[in-house]
Amino acid sequence: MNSHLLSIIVAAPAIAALFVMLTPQTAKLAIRVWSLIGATISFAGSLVAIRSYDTALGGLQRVEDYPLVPSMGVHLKLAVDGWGGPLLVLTGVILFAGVLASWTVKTRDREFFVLLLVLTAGVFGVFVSQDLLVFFLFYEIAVLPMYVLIGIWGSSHKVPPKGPFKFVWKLFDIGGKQYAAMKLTLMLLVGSAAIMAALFVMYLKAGGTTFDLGVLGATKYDRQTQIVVFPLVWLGFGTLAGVFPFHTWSPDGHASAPTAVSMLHAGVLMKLGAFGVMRIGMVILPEGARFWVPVVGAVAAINVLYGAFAAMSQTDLKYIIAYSSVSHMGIVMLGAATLTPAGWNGAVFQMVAHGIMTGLFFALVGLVYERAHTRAILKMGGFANVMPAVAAFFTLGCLSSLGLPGTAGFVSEFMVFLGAWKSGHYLWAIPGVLGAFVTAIYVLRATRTIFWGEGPSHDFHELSDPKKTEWGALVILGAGLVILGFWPRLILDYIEPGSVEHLGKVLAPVATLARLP
Amino acid sequence: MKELQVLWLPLAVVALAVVALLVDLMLPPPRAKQQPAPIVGWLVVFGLVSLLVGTFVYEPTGTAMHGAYRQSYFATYLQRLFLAAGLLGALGGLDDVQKRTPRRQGEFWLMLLSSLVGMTILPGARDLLLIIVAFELMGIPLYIMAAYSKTDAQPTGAGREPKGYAAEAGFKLYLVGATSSAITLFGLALLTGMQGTTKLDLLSQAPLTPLAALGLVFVLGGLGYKIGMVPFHMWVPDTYQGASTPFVAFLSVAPKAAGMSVLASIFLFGLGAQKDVWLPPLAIIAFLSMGVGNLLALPQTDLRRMLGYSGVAQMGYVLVGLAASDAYGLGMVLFFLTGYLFTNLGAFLVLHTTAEAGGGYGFESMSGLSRRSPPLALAMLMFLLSLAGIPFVIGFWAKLYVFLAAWRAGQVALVVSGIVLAVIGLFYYLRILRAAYMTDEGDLPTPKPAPALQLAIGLCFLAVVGLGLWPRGLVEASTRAGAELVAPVQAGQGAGHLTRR
Amino acid sequence: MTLSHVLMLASALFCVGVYGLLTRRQAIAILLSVELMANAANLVFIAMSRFRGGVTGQVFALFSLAITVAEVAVGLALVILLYRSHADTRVDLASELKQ
Amino acid sequence: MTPPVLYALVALWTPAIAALLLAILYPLRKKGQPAAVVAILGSLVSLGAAITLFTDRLHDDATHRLVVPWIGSGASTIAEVGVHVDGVSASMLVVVTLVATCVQVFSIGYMHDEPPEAYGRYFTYHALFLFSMNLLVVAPNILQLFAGWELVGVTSYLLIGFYFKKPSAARAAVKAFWVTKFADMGLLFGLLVLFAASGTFGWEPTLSPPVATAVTLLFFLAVVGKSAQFPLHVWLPDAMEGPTPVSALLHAATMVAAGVFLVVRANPLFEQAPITRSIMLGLGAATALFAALLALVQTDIKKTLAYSTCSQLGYMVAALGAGSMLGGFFHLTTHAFFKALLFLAAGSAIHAVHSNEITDMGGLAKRMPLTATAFSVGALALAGVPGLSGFFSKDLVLESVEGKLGNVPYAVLMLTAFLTAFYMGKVVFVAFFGKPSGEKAAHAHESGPSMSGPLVVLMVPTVVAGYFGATFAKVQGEPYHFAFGAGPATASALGLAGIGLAYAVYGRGPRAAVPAPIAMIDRVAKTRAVNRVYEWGFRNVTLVLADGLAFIDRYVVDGLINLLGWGAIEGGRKLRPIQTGLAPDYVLAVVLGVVGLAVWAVFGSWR
Amino acid sequence: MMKSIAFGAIAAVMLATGLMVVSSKNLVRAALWLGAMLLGTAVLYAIMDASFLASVQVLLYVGGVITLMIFGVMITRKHEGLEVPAETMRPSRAMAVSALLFLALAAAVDKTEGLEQELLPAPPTTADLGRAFLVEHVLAFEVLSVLLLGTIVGAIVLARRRDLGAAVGLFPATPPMPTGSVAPTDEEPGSKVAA
Repeated sequence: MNSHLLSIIVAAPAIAALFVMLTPQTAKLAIRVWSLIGATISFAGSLVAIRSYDTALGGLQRVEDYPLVPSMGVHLKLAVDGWGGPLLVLTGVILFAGVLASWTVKTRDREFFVLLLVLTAGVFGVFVSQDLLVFFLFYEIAVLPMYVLIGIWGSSHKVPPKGPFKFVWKLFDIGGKQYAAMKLTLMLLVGSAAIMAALFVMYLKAGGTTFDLGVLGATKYDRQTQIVVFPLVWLGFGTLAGVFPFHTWSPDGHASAPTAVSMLHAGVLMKLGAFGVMRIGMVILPEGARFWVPVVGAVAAINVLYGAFAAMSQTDLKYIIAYSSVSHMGIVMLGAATLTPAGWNGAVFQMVAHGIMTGLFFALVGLVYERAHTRAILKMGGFANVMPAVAAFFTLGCLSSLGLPGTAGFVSEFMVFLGAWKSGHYLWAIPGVLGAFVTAIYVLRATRTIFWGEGPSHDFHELSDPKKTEWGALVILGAGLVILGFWPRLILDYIEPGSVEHLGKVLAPVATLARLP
Repeated sequence: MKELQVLWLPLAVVALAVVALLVDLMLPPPRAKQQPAPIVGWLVVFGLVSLLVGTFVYEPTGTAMHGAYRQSYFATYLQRLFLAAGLLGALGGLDDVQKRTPRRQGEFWLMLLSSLVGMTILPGARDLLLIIVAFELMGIPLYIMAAYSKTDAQPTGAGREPKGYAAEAGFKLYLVGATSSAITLFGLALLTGMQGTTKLDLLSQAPLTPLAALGLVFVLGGLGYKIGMVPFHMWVPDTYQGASTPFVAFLSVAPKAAGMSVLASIFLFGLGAQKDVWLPPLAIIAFLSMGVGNLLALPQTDLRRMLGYSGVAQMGYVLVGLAASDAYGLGMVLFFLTGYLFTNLGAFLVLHTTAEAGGGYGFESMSGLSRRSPPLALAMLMFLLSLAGIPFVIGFWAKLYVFLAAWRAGQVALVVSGIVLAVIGLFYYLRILRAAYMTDEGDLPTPKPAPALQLAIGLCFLAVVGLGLWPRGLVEASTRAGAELVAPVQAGQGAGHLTRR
Repeated sequence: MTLSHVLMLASALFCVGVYGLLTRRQAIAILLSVELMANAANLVFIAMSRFRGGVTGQVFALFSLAITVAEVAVGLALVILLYRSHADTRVDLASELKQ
Repeated sequence: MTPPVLYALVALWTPAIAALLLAILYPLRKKGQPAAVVAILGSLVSLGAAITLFTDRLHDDATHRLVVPWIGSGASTIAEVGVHVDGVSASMLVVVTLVATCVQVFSIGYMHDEPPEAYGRYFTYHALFLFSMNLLVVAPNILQLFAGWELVGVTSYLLIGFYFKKPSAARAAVKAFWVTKFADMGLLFGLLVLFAASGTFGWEPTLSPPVATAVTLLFFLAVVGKSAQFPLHVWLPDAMEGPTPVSALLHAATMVAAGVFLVVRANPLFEQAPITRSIMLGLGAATALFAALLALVQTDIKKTLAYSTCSQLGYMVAALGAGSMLGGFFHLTTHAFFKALLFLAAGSAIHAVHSNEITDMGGLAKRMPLTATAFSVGALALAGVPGLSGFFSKDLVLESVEGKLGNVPYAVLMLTAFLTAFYMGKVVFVAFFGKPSGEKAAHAHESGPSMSGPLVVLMVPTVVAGYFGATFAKVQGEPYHFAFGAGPATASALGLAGIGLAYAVYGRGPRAAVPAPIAMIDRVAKTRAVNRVYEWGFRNVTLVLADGLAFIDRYVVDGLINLLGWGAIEGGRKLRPIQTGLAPDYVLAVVLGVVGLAVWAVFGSWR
Repeated sequence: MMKSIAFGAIAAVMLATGLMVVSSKNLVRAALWLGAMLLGTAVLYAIMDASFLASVQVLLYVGGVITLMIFGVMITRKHEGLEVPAETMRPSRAMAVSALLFLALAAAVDKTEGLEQELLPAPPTTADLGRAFLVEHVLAFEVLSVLLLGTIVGAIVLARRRDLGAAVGLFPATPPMPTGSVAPTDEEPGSKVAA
């Protein structure tokens, strides 16, 4: 009964990467076409997966089970559940848009596309794998291509040495692309080290026979273990999700990464972290989750406000968006911390919404950077006169990020705040809403500095609206934002059963789910 | 006759050694000018290949020599490992030996093969006397091979006449080795004396007196230097830097595996009952190895020294697996050793190739490797990933399983510290990667390895990636081998509770 | 003359060997000290065999003798090599490979 | 799907379709004129539907409602969207669509010298605005109302910032959005509390007194922001940077009235919170007076009208605070008409004179008779001269406010009525009568049909609307009778007195000496005290906090992480020298290791 | 009783000579002191009725190893005669370490019971020794032979000069290496060994 759709989705980018590797360096178009084919197959596959997901039935569908190391109980088990569908589509969209956005990569583009596709294969794998070790495996695959992608194709950025740890500047050139790549990889690997420890405990305490998420979810771990292990999972995956103290890799990482990579990373990879915390942390360790949730919520609230304020004082366009990703990921974690169906639906919806939003932002930043060759917004001004389309899409992105109803941003933020309020943690909703307001301030301030005002100063001479291939990314993502904003049930109907089913496990002993919210 | 069948492999290796020596003597002396073809080398390689195939074809089991030697799947598994290491080491070193002593190569192959004989006997040896003799048989040729590149001089600055580093490297290895063998002998004397027997299976009958415990601990210390455990590791970086790199590739892999098999047979098989004597020191040594290995690798600028320290750290992880001291743990140790074998051997051979291309042994030799020769860079990438434990190469499974086994056996603190220290390791592996892929200053020539070397690197690459993608076969083989040596603990009982055993 | 006395003697010899090992600057002097330690080990073997019965002790002693001799031979070869490249067999001269 | 619901849907979705077409079809938008046609067509159809809906309401007072789950489905529906047709929404819909259509027609003439792309963009924003306003008006629950509310805020930001080349326009747009967004937080919190307490977003549930007060107070915070009440009124005068038709539509008739509409819509909730009502009464009266005073000293015609809108909104809020839903709503309707008329007339005057300053105008009556009459009629209605619509609605407000809170608001509103009449008289006399003060004013000529048409159309309701009080009340289902008692008499007397005084002071052209009290108020207004408070707050609190947090993130939190890396490498570097290279040291290490093991074996804990 | 007195004397002699080996200034004299000590051990073996071992000790150690050592000293000296300076390094630290080791060993010895029994009546004869050699430990015996073969060949490979073969006429001499130039088979020309 193995339907091979999911393995096709996961394998498509990898196989495309293989083909790209075989095409000669000179055949530039062939490389791009192959990558595009890979992206389209997985994107189409994810659409089929979500369309054919029967929400009434719910639970895991399209299950595929191949024994990887049976003696240890490791099975390559793929299945799509309520949450998997929308996130697959998100990854498909972002990959598709990413490949389009990186059409103009000049140096060593073959390796670029190979790494990009491998990275995405890992992400696809995470969203559908139902085996803890395979989940961890795919999670780790996404780490290394990031290192090389940022290291080679990234861009450096000067950071003046200041502050209490000035001596560190002698050792690392803070802000450089290789420093950013190294920091990003090391911090994520420290996170995965924590996850590895948690993985051991979960595996062994469940009898040491299988890594199957279903079985692990069902086992009743004793309270003490859960309380000790949950923070490991939370901070392990949280590092990737930009949880407060361990988020510092994301501004440097995103600012130094090339366009497509930061689209993929901020758009999808950070969701991996949050997905991990919810799917592994909260579902398998419910008591631990319930014990730690106040802390998780509080840190998430800090994340929201901290990210927003930090973004306000940045003068580099990519840093603004990177910090805004940190702030929006805070909302995802806030939703997860509420342990209410509304909160969880909001969190997963925010993953998708923010994914599209950041994808759009970074695509635009890529366009602006390609034409203006600078990211310092203070030098820019009056770009709308020359690039009205970019200005329009940027404004659309800003409106969605500040949570304007009618865009995807509002729906998720609203549900998360609702969840926070329902779950009795009133204190979290206040920083959340304040965060949205502060986002409005820095986002519109940036729009005004970049796009409004008199004509662009004379030293920008090649500013122009996007050309043929660049339109694709903008239109898809922009339309996505508006469509999801007006009719969120398009993916909410899929997320809903997923959340109810997972939440059932978390709250089973505490409260029966009479009426949904 | 039955006994000889059991011992067919060591005898075959000795035969191969003697044949190699004789063929080398019979060869007409080559004319001065043209470069003589490494006939002897290829003979040895094909000999080893046929023996490796032989182990798969013919798998005798049983005891021989009055219980002194026991051929079991554990022994066969490790023998295959040693033959593979010997084969790859030979392939890697073929061209190097040829260049170094064009006219007389027989001796080098004799040394290699005699060391292999020692190794093939070790895993099956059940008698302490046989173990120490085989251990020495493995050790002494290594001293000689370490000092073998005595003639090539590294220019060490103005004026001073060329100084062979190999001599210094060999001597340091020898000195530590000689001291350790004296200590081991003293320890064995006390141990066998007090326990009254040299047979491993009878060793733990008599209760352990302090003197016997002292002897036991001396043996642990004495055997430690071969694995590069921390207090005994000081020779590793200098020898790796001084000796010729293909030999170091072999040195960094095979003897360590043999040392581990000796530790396993003595401590897990022989003195399993007296666990609380040797387990705490072993755990502390493991922790120190991981710590010092990773920390000291950070500031290194010579890649050979860096990989040396990384080897010390990797052996720390193996010791963590050994500290699990149960069948499952031993299985995972064997799995790790197999993975480590192909990874480290391959890494050193790539290092040798880039050095031969004139880049020296620092980071500059790696710079722009991905441009100069993509396949080599890809191979190095896979080896580094395997060392760092990043997915889809065998290293990822290896480290994960070893830690899992140790955690299952209750060594929680050790595993946690292992995980943390391993993260430091990532830094210098990624730094090599950065040199290969990201920086591209020097206009170094494209490295063109000799065919044999290319084949060796290729085989290592295939093994690391192949086993990484499909570790199932190797996991089952290594767990079966582990179970044969140490009485398998019921799976449930072992993992069920996390109390300290 | 009991086993403990012999063991004490052997331990003393062993420690003298260790002392020699750590202090001597000449390579060959170090070899001598190693020789001393090996001899102490042999003494223990013989004593154990004599006082606690069994012939394995003596067999072990013979084997250990052989092994130590082999080591010394290789040691001397290396010392000669060291001499040839460093013009003196002083151990602390040969320290280019460090840090 | 009863017919009223169908009409409502048509009224809602035609402007949306128009906006969508204009947004997507770039070539259509680029050409300019066709874009205007599409937009106006959209609003005309929507106006038609609104009117049929209103006439239908006259004899059918059942509420029609079509609702579809928006978040969650089936039992687990959290939020619904759809259409809710009842007296309030039907009448508001007519007002909105009528004024919007007039303004859009007026804009054809007013904006025709803009480049085609800008022209297209303008009308796209207009279509989007109408859709958002209708979304707000026909909202079945407060969540959809909030959605419309925010969308309207965004379109106002886009329209104010239409001339984005001008830095002042850009700043005004952003300021408007920030102030309203800040206030909207109140509405969002109110929604959360409402949902938590009652489980729905509708306005029907009865809540416990404290919760009701909390919800209504939070809603009122949003009203203060959107309808520019006292503390948060700062953005309305700056919003005049936008084109005048925009000011007419958004910042006079519809958008700013959304706040009042919210209170009317959510009346069942506000009834449960007397405390909020008294606050509204007080704040409404205060704003009315405060804005009227500021209007006195303005020389820019649009700024005067902006402050007068502020003041009239104060009236409406006061009426609602006094408990009379009809008073507030009726005044809103009539105000929408005559204030839109005033703005459009001012617009055509500005268009002719190319300057907002009334001092540059003067004596326009002769050259622009229609604009002058339109403006005068509007001014008279605003002043509450009996017979015109203003009189009736303002009287209703005064009547409802009478006797509340010790008659203080009543007196304040009376005074404001006088002031209103005075400053409107000033504008009329200075701008339209007397001698033309500049050569541009000298040969200004009447604007074309597209601009004067809407003026005429709007003049009709300004005059007539008053008499339809009864029908209006019936649609709302509230009792209404009009008696020309003492209250209305004094109010109209004050109005006429105001106009007389204005004639006395400004009758014969702008007098050199400005009367003492106005000069004093002028000095106070110049200090821009309230604005400066906000600017200080923004610059010293938010920006300082932002820079501080950014510094902490880059140099402290990030610094700590770098410290770890640095520590590891330093550790490695410190350990490095122990590898001395001397062979004896290596042997020493071996021996030390063995000694350690020996000590452990002999004295260790295993024994 | 007789044996204990003899043991005492021999022990004293051995300790004294051992210390002399370790501390004598002259290298050759140190080697000779080692010879004396080994002789003492041989006598001790004889006392303990391990006659074969005693003879082997004398033959192998004293005869072979000591002469080998002296050869080594001679070869690696520039013929300044027998006076060979052999200073000691950091004696105090080494003293402490070896004392600590001895302490541990001594403590272990006196902590273990069952060490006091007297000499066993029937010491193993050489015949038993031979039989054990070729029956029980025959595999170790064979392995030892391989070890010795390896050592011989290896030691020669290391110690020989390049043209030893030519001098003996085995094969024609390779052209002499130009002085000062780097050895012909130059593997790592460019490699600078960074400290």
